[in-house]
Amino acid sequence: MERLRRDFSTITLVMIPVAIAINIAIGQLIYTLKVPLYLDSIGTIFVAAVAGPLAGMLTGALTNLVWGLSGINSFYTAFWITGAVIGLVAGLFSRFGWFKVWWRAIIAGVITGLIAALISAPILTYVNGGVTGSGTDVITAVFRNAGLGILPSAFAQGVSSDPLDKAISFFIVWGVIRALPLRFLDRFSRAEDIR
Amino acid sequence: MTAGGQRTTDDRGAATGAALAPMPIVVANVSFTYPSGTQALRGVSLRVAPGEAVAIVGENGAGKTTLVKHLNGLLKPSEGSVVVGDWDTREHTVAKMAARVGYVFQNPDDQIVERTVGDEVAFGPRRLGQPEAERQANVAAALATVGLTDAAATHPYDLTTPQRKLVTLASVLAMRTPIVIFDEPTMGQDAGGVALIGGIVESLKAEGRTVLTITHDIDFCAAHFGRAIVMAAGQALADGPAAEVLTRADVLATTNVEPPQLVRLAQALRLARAPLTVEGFVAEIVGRGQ
Amino acid sequence: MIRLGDVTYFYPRATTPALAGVTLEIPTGQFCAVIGANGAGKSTLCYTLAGFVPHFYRGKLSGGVEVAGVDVPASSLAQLAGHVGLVFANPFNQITGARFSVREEIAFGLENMGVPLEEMATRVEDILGFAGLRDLAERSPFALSGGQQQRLAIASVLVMRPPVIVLDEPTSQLDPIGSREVFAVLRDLAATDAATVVLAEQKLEWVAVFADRVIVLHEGRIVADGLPGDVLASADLAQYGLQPTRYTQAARAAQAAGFRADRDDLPVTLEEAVEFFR
Amino acid sequence: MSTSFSLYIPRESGMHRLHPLTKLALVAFCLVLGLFLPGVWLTYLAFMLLIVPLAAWAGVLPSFLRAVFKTALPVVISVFLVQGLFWPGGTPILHLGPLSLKQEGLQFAIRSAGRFITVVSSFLLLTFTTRPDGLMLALSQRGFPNSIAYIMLATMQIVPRFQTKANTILDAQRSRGLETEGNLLVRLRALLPLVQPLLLGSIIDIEERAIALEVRAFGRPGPKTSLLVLHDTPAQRVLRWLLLLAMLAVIGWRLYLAIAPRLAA
Repeated sequence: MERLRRDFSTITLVMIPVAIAINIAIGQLIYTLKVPLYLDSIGTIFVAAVAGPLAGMLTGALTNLVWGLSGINSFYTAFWITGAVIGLVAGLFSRFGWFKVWWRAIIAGVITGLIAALISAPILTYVNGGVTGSGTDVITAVFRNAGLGILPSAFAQGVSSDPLDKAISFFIVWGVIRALPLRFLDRFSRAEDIR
Repeated sequence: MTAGGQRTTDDRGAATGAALAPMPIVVANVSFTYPSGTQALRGVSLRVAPGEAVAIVGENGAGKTTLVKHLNGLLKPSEGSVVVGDWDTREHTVAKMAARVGYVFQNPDDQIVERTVGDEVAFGPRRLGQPEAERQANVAAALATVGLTDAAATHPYDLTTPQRKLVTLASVLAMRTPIVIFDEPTMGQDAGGVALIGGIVESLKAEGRTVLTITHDIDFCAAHFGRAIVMAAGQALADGPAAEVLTRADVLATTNVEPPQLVRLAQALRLARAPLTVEGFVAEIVGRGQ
Repeated sequence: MIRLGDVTYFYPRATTPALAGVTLEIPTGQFCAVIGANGAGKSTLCYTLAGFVPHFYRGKLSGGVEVAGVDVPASSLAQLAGHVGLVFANPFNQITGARFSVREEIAFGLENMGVPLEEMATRVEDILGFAGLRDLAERSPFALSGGQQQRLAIASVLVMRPPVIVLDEPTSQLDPIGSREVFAVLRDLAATDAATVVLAEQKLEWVAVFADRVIVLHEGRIVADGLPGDVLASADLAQYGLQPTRYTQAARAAQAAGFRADRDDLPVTLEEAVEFFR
Repeated sequence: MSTSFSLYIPRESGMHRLHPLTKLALVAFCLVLGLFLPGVWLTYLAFMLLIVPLAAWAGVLPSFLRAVFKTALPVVISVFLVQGLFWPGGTPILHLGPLSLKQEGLQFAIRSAGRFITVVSSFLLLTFTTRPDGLMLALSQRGFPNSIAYIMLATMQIVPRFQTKANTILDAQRSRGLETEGNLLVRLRALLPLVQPLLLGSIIDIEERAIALEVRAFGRPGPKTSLLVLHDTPAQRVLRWLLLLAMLAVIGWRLYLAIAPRLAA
């Protein structure tokens, strides 16, 4: 429990809104660059890696809730569970040193992406009718046409984008952690796990 | 960091030939409206000759940054045109313009990427494709100019904010561009830092480069810049020799820009002439036989 | 009353001390300015008085730090809140974001201390007037200019009525207009003598206006300590990486040219310069 | 009033004056209706007979409907196209060249669209009518952790700053020769030099914002008071409990419908 209390110092608390704001800012930067990715959980993964699974989970969940409740895209609100799971899984990978080597970070990203697709599929099916309203729905149509059910097609659509998106996100966070000054890492309870 | 900044003479040869070709800037009747609808520039026309040192002053929101962002193509004019040398900024990406126009941003934390000061200073040169040997010479010279040679292996975020500002300044100097733009270079610097940056401006002028700066530090402007442009409401209200423009209380008053300290003193003492330098002021006082 | 006894401090991983053997006493109600080059230790001194050195920045601190009767290194940051107020350079980072209007942002500190509603409302009202923020009271803190945000940060700390207020270069990120707004509040603060104020500042022209005393820091040591008129006009400022105002420079240069060489009180501000040269 | 990252519109309507928890209960009820009402058409009824009138009562109907339309349209179109035209098997109603609109697909699309619109409009109803800080205060007064309330509110207000920061970083790096226009590889290579400063640069912000919070006694234990005062009425308390019961009833009804056939079989 003591480690849990240390995880939630003021600096971790303050870091979460900054991480969420960065999630949203990067999401829009990617949009302006017209790169076919989301990359909207880099802040979540960064918090999970530096401040632990619980802080990561909270960041992921609240990213979707704030982005959704702000009304800019309330589509995201229902997916707060996915955000929480991404933060939790990233935090666990970090705890077992998967951010220390670049290719392990990428593998962790792929696995997290698969889990995210697995969690999102039922929500997408139940709330959105199995579609996202974006380009990836073409993939859903292909699988539907091939006879797959609504849920499997939603999952297939997720698997076609999430693992790659999360692999790149994990790789970027690995790069950023390597670039952090030691004095900043000292400030965090999980520093020894990641460098 | 000693005042005045040391300038190593041996790097003069290292400057790439093309970089130093004379390159005027022609701003022809430029107007600009942001997507949000606010018009930031209203028909601005000016020409900056190669080697000129120009300071742009004015209140926040007067259009200073908007104007300067047109010079390296970050913003394209809604009307009118901006030509740097023989390049119209509309026909080149910002990254291409960066070979001609260096731009030192106000906040260093909005661009630092690398893990050591040396790599950060090499960021621009590497993007411009400078050959290895030349890049290392330029980086070394730039670090020497800002007095951070022994910090080359340090992490930028282990330095103080004012020092990080010198790192981003060095990263633009190392690009050896014929034109260099500074955005509030002296903000947050101490007296030594201001003197160092002043020395850098002087050395750029000595190399025949064009130097432009946005600044609120009117004394810094008076000390190092021959020409001053006063912006207000998207227009160039005044544009002329600093010694003249910075002493026109009427112009400065309308734009909430405080005149330099010595000008304020000269006006309070009702001196005939408002000198910009200490020596000029003393000559004026002693001359009057007070 | 502030009392520092032979304070030395090393940041984590640092080999040279940020503060080296600093001994200092600041009587209650005094407005003490701290000047020095970047890296001389001004910020470290401010953070030491407010307890963020060592509680937040860790590192090795030795020597005694007592502020208004409280042993700072022995107290927690939560205990020091409301006892030592701190304002620093970046206005945006001092707005918590937890409140949606200037009035409520100011009250945030009192809310955390559980101050009853009626008392909180009147104290906030007084501070709004003092800081000149009354007509901005209902506006969002993020819709303000740099100068207004910095005055909000000062008001948010003043309302907690700390016996000591520490300001670490509050105008270094502001334009001249914003700086003037903040200095107006500082001048009023100096006049009230309600709190002991420690101000780290680079703009010497302003320091001369409201400081009772000026301390010069150089490489973590106090190298000068005296009245503003003497310290700010002294010839050895340059060796500490400081530059006197152009009024002082002009007066010294004029004396070198034989103009009123007998006077020893060189001017620091515009008013003093006008009087010197008349 | 607030330039924060939210669509809240201040109004002097009865709905706005409701206690935040009442509004939360109302919105939760609409959400439950959207998620659990059986059949194809009931969610549309819930939207028309409950959500739209509430938005009208709050005086935000025009911009509310625009927001619902903007958010829901892409998904609704896509669900009709994808599920309607690519439904494996089923009874075709309409032939469009190689594809055919299936009756089952159409029915699923209508049901999904109704559910999605109701869910999205429930969230938007909360956003348009409820001041975020009032909602967080109401929750904090009932034991909701203060730290989470801080995170929600602080995030909403600092997002615009980081959006501007991201654009400034884009300008600064392009001005140092970073090419961001060109083929996908060029743009992908531009990612790290654009994302890294955003995270690296936030270090100082995080440290300073933590210091500012400590200075304001945020870490101090003990009871906290509030300048903002919320007005609650016994009638609203009763209404909240009724809404809770209604939600359970709807969920119970749906479970019953789902389980009953199996029990009977």
